Amino acid sequence: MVPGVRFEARFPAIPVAVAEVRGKASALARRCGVSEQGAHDVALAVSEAATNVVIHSGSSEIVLIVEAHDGDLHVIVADKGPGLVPRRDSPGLGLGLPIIATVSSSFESRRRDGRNEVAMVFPCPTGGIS
Amino acid sequence: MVPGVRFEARFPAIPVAVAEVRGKASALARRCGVSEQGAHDVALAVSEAATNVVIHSGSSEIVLIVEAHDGDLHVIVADKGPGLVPRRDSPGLGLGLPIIATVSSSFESRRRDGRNEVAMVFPCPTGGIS
Amino acid sequence: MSDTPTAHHDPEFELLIQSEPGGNRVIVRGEIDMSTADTFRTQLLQALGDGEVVLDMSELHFMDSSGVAAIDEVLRDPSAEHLTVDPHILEPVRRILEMTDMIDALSFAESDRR
Amino acid sequence: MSDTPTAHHDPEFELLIQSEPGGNRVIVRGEIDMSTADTFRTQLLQALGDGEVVLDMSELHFMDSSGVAAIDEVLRDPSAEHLTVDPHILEPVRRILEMTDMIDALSFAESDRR
Ligand SMILES: Nc1ncnc2c1ncn2[C@@H]1O[C@H](COP(=O)(O)OP(=O)(O)O)[C@@H](O)[C@H]1O
Ligand SMILES: Nc1ncnc2c1ncn2[C@@H]1O[C@H](COP(=O)(O)OP(=O)(O)O)[C@@H](O)[C@H]1O
Repeated sequence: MVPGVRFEARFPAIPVAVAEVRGKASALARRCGVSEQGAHDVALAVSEAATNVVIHSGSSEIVLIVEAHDGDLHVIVADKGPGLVPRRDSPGLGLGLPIIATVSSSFESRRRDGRNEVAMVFPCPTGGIS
Repeated sequence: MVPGVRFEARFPAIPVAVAEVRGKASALARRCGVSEQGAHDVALAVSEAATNVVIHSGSSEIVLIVEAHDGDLHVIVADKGPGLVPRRDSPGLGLGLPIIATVSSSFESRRRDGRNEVAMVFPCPTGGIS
Repeated sequence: MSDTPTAHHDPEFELLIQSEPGGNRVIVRGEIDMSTADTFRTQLLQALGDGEVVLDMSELHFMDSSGVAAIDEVLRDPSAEHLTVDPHILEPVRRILEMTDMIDALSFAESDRR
Repeated sequence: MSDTPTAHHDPEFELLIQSEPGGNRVIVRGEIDMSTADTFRTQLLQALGDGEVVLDMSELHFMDSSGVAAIDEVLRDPSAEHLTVDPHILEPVRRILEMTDMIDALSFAESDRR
């Protein structure tokens, strides 16, 4: 995989899939030359985003998109749900998005191609996924 | 104010300033030709972001930046704090970011120019702030 | 500090308690956000301690999540069984109450206006 | 369903209870996330019901906010006074415990390894 090439995979939106989604994302991050901590940061952020898809989105699938360009690794976790919806009764502690913000360079919440996306940016030291 | 021109203002990070910040932002949105509901959406999102600065950031000021380009209104609420920090003991219900996501086209959380920014995008029907 | 009327006739928030047959009407005006939500919550709970309350938001122009959190807290209090809400609600306030599903948690009073 | 060993020798999560003088050692291995946090929480609370517990996360390679929420819930239980944590914690787990200030909420056991 070289700069500009796009990895995309779909996973069922079920609890046991979350480990697979983060494993895939951190493996690709390693191929971008990141440190162990860098790969773990990707795993953690993706785990939070994928968990949110399973808990909150009502979507039947988790979409993972990974792409390297301009020296950055772009990791997108998408679902077919309505987007971030305010829930007064959320079962979580509300740590997911702040954790994503803490371990990523930046993240964006947006609708694109009819999907709800959380798009996270991480460093990609080698400039591309080798 | 025309497309590309940038409005920037600083407010003290105190509760009573929040009304002023959202009032300024929604007034600029009106000059972008948005509907009453559009202006209210801007006010609501900015109110949530500014409230977070006062409650969570430890920053002494709220920075508001408004800019129109490419048919969009870009509204940034910035602070001098560390960025979105996970808080197990947050006094809020965790509704702020989901509300921002619901009323904006998209939002981004990032560090820029040594500041923590929540950058929100809204429609700007006239293409610029008249 | 001064009796002279100033240009600022529009305080951000005002709460008025009107006694009515059968209870009190709590009228909120202006905007509810982090700087006014505490007053709103405290006064509303206090009024509920005195019996039936109709919450009138027909002159409320803005509410953010601080207001939703205040109502959420009021609804957790046992005295909230005495609370009904006047159905006249302006669009911006209706929007956030709907967005957060708070609208479904409220008991609406029969409207007494025509 | 089968006794044949499979290629999958690496279950996502494993919890082992070892009885020790003075109480139990609860050893967690693998990864704690939304699919394993409930087991972790339930088993830990059950062990705490039997007396002193040392939680050993030295073989835990990953924890996300689901694990932090599980510990948070355990700490709210009165039996949490019997809980201490082995200070051997791998870097990724330490990182999230620090990020969420959970590290300061835990009581660490004297290390019993050399
Ligand atoms: N994929 C998603 N679809 C719908 N809503 C979401 C999604 N992700 C997050 N949310 C909303 O955003 C809120 C904040 O998410 P998060 O910070 O991860 O906290 P938590 O999940 O613990 O509540 C959630 O409570 C939920 O209302
Ligand atoms: N400007 C900020 N500075 C630091 N942390 C923030 C800021 N804005 C938000 N946060 C963190 O993000 C979390 C989620 O924010 P929000 O969705 O508005 O919910 P709430 O403020 O009700 O907890 C907050 O609990 C806080 O930990």
